[in-house]
Amino acid sequence: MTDQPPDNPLQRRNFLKKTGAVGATVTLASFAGCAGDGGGGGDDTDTETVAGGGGDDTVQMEGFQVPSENVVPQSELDEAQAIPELTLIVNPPDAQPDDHETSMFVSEEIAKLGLDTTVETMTWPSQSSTVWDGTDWDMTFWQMVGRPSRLDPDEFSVQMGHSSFQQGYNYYFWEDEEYDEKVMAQREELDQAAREELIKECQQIFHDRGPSTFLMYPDKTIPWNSERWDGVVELNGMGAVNMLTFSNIEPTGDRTELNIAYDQELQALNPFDQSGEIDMIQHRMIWDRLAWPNESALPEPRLAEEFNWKDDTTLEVPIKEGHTFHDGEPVTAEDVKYSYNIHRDYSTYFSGPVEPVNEITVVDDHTVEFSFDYHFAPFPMAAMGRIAIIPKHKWTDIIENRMDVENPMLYQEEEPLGSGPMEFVHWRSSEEVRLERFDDHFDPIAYEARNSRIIPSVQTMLTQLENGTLDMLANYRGDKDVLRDRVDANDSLSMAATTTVGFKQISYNNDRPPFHIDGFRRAMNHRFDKETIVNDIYGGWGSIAPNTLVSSALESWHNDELERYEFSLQAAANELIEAGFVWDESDGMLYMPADNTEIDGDDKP
Amino acid sequence: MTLLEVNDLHVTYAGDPAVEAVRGVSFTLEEGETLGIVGESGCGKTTLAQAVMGALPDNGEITGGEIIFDGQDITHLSNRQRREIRWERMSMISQSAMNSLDPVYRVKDQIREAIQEHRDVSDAEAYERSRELMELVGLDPDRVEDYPHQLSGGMRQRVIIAMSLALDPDLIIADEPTTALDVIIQEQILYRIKELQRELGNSMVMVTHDISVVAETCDSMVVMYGGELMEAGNVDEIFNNAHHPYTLGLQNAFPSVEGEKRDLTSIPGSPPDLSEPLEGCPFASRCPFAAPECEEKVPVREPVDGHRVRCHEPVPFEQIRDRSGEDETWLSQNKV
Amino acid sequence: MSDQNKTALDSESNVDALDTELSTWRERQADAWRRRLAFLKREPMGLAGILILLAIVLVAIFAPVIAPYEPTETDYGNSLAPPSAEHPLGTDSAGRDIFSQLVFGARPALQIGLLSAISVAFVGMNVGLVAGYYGGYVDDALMRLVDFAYGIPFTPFIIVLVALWEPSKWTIVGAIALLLWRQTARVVRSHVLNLKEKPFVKSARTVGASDRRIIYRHIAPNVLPLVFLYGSFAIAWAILTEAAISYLGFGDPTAVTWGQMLQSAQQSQALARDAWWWFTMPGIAIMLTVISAFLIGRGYEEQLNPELQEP
Amino acid sequence: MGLKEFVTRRIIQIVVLYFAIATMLFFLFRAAPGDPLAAYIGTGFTQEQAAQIRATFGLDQPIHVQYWKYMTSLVTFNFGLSYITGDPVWGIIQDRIWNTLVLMGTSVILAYLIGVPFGAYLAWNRGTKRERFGVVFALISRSAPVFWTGLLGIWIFSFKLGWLPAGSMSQPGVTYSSKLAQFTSPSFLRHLILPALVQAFYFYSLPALLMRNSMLEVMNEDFVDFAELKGISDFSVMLKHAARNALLPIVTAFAVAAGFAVGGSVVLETVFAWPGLGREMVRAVIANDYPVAQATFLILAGLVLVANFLADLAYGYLDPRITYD
Amino acid sequence: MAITEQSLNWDYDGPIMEVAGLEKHFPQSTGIVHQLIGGDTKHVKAVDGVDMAIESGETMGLVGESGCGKSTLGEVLIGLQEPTGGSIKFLGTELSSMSDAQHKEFRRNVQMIFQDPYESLNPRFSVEQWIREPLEVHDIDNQDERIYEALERAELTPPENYIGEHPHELSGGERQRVSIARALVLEPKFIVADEPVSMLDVSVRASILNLLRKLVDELDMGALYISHDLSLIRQMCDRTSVMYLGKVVERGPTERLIKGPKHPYARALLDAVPVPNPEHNISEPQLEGEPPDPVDLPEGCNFRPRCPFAAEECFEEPGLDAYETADGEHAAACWRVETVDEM
Repeated sequence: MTDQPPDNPLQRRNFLKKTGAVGATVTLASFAGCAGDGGGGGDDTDTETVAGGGGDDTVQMEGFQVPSENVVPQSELDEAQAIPELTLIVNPPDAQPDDHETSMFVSEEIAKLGLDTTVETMTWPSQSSTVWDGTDWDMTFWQMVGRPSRLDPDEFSVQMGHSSFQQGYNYYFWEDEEYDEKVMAQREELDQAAREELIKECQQIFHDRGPSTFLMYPDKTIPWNSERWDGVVELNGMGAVNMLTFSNIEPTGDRTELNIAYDQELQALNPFDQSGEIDMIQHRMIWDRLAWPNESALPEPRLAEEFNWKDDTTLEVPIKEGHTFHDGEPVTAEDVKYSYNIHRDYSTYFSGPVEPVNEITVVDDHTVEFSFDYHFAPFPMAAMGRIAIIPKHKWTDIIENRMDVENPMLYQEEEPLGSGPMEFVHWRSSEEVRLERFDDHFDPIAYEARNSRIIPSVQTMLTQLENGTLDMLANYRGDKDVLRDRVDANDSLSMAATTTVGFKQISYNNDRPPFHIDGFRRAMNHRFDKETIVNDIYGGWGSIAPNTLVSSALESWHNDELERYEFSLQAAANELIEAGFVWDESDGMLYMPADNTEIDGDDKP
Repeated sequence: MTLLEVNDLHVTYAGDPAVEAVRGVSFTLEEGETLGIVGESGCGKTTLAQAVMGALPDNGEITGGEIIFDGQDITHLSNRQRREIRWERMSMISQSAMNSLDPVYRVKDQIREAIQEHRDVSDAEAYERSRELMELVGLDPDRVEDYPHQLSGGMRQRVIIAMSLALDPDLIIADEPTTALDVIIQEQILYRIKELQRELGNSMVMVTHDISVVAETCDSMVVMYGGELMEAGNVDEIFNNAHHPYTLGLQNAFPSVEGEKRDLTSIPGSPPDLSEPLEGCPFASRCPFAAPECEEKVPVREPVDGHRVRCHEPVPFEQIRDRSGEDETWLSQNKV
Repeated sequence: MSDQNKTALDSESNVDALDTELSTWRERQADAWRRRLAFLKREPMGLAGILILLAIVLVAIFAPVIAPYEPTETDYGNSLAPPSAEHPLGTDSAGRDIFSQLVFGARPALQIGLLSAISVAFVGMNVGLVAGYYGGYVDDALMRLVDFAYGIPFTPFIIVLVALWEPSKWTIVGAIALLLWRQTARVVRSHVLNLKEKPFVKSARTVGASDRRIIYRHIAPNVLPLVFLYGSFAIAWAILTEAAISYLGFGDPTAVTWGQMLQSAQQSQALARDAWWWFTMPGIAIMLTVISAFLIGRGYEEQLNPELQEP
Repeated sequence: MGLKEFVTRRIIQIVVLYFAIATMLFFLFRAAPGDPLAAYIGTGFTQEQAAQIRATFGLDQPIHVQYWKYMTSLVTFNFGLSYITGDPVWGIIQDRIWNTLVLMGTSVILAYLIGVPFGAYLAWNRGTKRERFGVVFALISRSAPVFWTGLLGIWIFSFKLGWLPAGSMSQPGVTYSSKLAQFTSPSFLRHLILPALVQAFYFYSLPALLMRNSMLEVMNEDFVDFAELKGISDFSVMLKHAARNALLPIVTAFAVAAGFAVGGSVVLETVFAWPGLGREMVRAVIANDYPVAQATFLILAGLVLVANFLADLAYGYLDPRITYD
Repeated sequence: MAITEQSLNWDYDGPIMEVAGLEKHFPQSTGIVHQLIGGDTKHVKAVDGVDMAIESGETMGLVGESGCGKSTLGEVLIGLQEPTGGSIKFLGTELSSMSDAQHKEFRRNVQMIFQDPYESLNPRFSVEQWIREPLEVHDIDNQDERIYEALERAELTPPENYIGEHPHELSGGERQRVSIARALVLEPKFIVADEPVSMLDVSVRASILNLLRKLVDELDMGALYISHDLSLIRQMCDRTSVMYLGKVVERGPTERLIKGPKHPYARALLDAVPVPNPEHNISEPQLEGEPPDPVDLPEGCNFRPRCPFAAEECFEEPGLDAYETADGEHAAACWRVETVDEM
């Protein structure tokens, strides 16, 4: 059953104004004879049972029914019960038109419950400062992108779910003791199946309590010139732009330089800083890691020969012998130790993953040993797959003599030096970064150079791909339908569309009434018409997400038994009724339960 | 020998409405002679001068009559033919001499430009000539290095005079050359012009509103009003034996520091609208002696040889001369 | 009027006299207007400008009547439809009617344009008047302020203001008002310097008129045409600026403005989709409005023909 | 007053102005709502780590200390570090300033080369149909937003015809020994054509319309009539007297044009993905990268002031009436 | 007009306008750097120590070349410019020490008529508005009557025909009459006329001069008439002062001065005036060149460098008392009057 008008829900809909309650006020339908009219229920709706109420004693609201005891006159309502206007924060439509569209749509659907809602657009920086650093917000649109490290569900599950990460990735102030226990338990679980089970249980808890509503796992669409290049690897959860692609790819003809487009400026070529999505591949081409993910997104030795867990808390890692940095100096265990220690000495993005490390010992020239405080299963992926191996001989000098900043993360080498399959040639800011093949690499690549072009305009990017200037678009952010049409029309082009581990969600400020009430959040979850959102607004470029942090791209980790919240006004109303919410008799506005207007820490059902 | 002969010249400015500024003026200028053209603003005297010089504004056109210069009809010359005569044979000191120098070039360059445009002389020669000319007009030759803004108004006027003499033209047209200057500078300039003319023997047309200037500098004169010639002749003759009420009115309106102080007369009313055709005497509407016949075409009479008057003489001219000296004569006319 | 044309009014027929006086007064008023508008006859470009602007104003006023759809009304089933009977100028990627958006876009465009023009004219005129009239330290101080405003790069300044504060058309108007008065002030000042030496101003001082009276009764009306001229240029600048700011992504994302339309066309790759109607139309609307302001300004300038520079 | 004193005075004035603008900018940014470092710190740092980063950027110091550091940076060019990349801001600017100057310089020069003769041509044909069309044409190019004509240009010349590159500054993968080598390479020039033309298409109308007005005014001056009187040919009169004098206000306008060109770089460079100051500033503002945004703004403002100064000097050179007081 | 307690001394029987040692020096603008390094500011001495007294009913002529300071003196007298030295007494009261009320009364009683009839009327005011303005400013009643009266006095009759006109609808002579009407509507006691007819056609000059002359007599005003042309001065003025480089160099009854100028400068000035008499051919000018820059004035007599009669004694600056007739009416600031007379 549906509670919408028969036509497409997105049709004949007005944008909500930026401020002021527009279109959100729900009027009561023929309210005069509340008791008498209520019996019949909605005329064209399949009558759904109203929780806690019989058919006789219900009031027909616009689109749903409510037991009459949940409809109270104004006089009985306490001011504290009033629900203020709820604001949904989203980036401006020019940045993410579909996200904005979705927010408008959802906001309107939520309003139908008797709420004042509004959508506020904020640029990403102000959104991040409002949401990340503040508590003064209601709902926010949010997205996370897929990165190699996120191929292990640990990062999202812990950082976005564990209560200790509030103010961090858990910016929506969610806490659940059971979840906390389980999510930490999976970290120490060695048995893969058991770990999968724990992760799935975590997902179930998250799903049921609904601190956030997941919309979709978006597809990553990567087009490339398949006439010229062979060997693009589509990596589940990551898409075609990944390390495997760039180490496998081979030119089919004379042109042996790969021109690849990015839409924004590289942030840095600094081995300790890879905050930008764009930097990632450059990075891995210049600096080797001990490990990297294989096609199943599991960590696989790279510079390391193998991972040798000597016991729960000791990992011995031998590295490849005879490998050198681009300047010809050998890569030694000392370099590895030095590289990891920097992240222990300074705060960097990877200080977290190396925190459990107790000590790093150089066993011999080509072996290091990590000892941990506790067993830390994600280490190979979260740390070894990410931390760049740097030449100690160069960086000791930099840190001791040349660095004029306090954190090496902020120091930009003139000529970045690593041991990866490619050497740095030039970086003309906002123009291009050029890397050339490092012939002495242990896993040599089949092409001579790679030019990363910075091209902010998607149209330009696309044209240059079509006319052969470019070989691949690393982060095409434009319209995917357009891309598909263009690729279809051009024989030399191919494209991959891969569901990623990233996601789009709308999060609630769990610390703020009325979102502190589970029933309210669950009711929110019933207001998402994900089919329409994913298929119509996002054009089907993504997978509908059940309420979980673990993408369906990660087949073994994803809990596919989660039941989706039904998109139904009545179902939402039922959650509210059950949680004790009431409606104002006169204007149909929703009020909080009289006894639950304050946050008291524990309000589990 | 006659240098310049203007016959029944008509000049019209196109526009809405069109204005016929000069309406059939004739005069001749003998070589070496100075002719004064006097009249009040809007009488067509400047247009007349510009027509002779071939320097009418773009919308001005000679619509009748002829101008014969040194035996050659120059009424309708092409631009190119004009340029050959201009400056070479006929030069002009314009009303706005103060602003006639290009502010961005030095004086020497502007004089040189005038010379080299017409004569094939070297820069050095032209420079020498410019210094000579400066001396001729009583300026320090070194000031050729100056920019116009570094010179005073009187000096600029002298530079213009120097330029007008650069090619030793036969005719110099001076259009109100001293209007914007005070009496002392005016005297200096006029004196210099006269002296040079006397030395070099050029002819000159002096256009001015000031009959005292004409009296002091000219041999013959033409009095204009409403685009038409009112009276013309030898300066002495006109001053002593004027026939036309307008000429007399003008003379009586002019103050003098000479002789006994006398009351001045004024001529009430305003000049005719030159955009409208006019049959009779243009001065009739302001003339205290006007009679009905003045509305009709007025022929030019020649009471004395060489003295031309365009007036019906509705009352005997002796009477006109006597009565025009009294202010009441003029004032009474207005109180019809 | 010449003296002989003036005859005494017949004192016996006072009523007639009054009538005549009234009718001559009316004629005179009509004459005055005819004179003021006469430049249009001589300046067909100015007339064209006025007609275009008038059309745009009418469109803005009657937008709800003219527009066949709500400008924000989406119809995903009918996105990127080329011009047709149903959608005269096609639709955008969300199926919104381009024509309706254009029609409603005229409102903010005119609001921004006119408000900017008024504020630029108001500030510029007063600064110019005060600086020019009082001279001395007042002048020095105000002119340094003008230099200051001239030293600030226009578009970047507006971007900074709009980005740091709320992206709305009011911020844009405010930002324009903060900077663009500089030119009006400079031009007005130089004219005031000239005017205040005119005998009629001295005459006003001689009769004991106050500074205020002299500035606003004697000088201001004589610089008003200039202010009007620069005001019309400010309309043009404001609309162009709003468009540029929106294009760069600093506009009010919820507003239906021409700049915002171009921005979303750009974001949605209208060109790559060959949706030329989406991309060209708002640009043409901007051009028409801007050019109407320029045409009026120029037509007027041709009449005034002072030594002017425009930005 | 001599030239020397005039120059000294103008330089003092410009420096004072520059510091005033810098001060305004400082307080503008400080008064802005929001935490500038949010974007940088956001991702999962502890409070201590965040504090450390704040200290790195000097944001832990009292406002007057920050102000002092900021003002000294105007002299030392030590504008601090980018909030986003952590790179020294001056390095970022150094890279881009030449790119901006070359693009803007080319387009402004082009605009003047086209606009001045065009304006003179219009003045000469005063009152004709040609003149009217010319003026309308100039007004049209003045009315079209630059980014719009730019995108249309890209659409036509790059997407449809494929003649010119659609953006950026050079072809992929070439290493240049110096900026000069890059700027003189054929590939660079090919990339320069479209943006420079688009900008010039907008800018030429300013000198053109001004020149027309100015010529018409000068043509009414007595000295032009007088030059004609002297028997000088029409063409010489136009060129030597009318055009030469008409150029004077155009020179002043050059400063205004340069100012607008510098400001307009934010739009043009964004359209054409030109790695210049303007685009960098837009990026920095969007990303709340305050140090970069402030520094680029200041450099742009500095360029505007320098352009004004040069125009003053040029005016004095061209007009002998200016005595530098 | 009502007389208040604070009002000016209307019973004063001395000259209506009296100045002594009047100075108006304009600082020449110098660069900021110049000032910083302590250079001294130079002054243009437009008016440099002028003594003059004008009686009610009398017209004083002020004659001199352009740039001699005569216009500045006129503007200083009616308070358009502040003097930098000396005293101005109106009805015996020092201008600088007047109370506000007195100052307002002073404003009402001194008026000026300007040279350029095309710029001395506000183009946007009708004749009526223009003449009404002074009445509004001084809050005077019976405005309509007074406007009519003023127009009639200025011989703009009948006034009805003129009150609605705007300046561009009037001829030059009519405009000048409007200016006169505006000046007269306040019934002033002192009036400055700065070359009021020099831009008018010859045929209307006389009527304006005659009108002014008549009004000065009728209204018993004091007047200062400024011109560079002695022939006009002669028609208008009872007494005349000749001004050169900021100083009065000769003063006397107009006819006497014209018949027998004493100062060489006055002689030159008179000689330069063209005469409408064909017998009188232009003669060699007595003065060459132009007055020097009034910043660096010559030592001694200002006129010395241009003076054809300059001698040793002229290095000492002569005062107006250097030559004075017995009756004291005619005086000249020249040491050599007698010598030159004899030559």
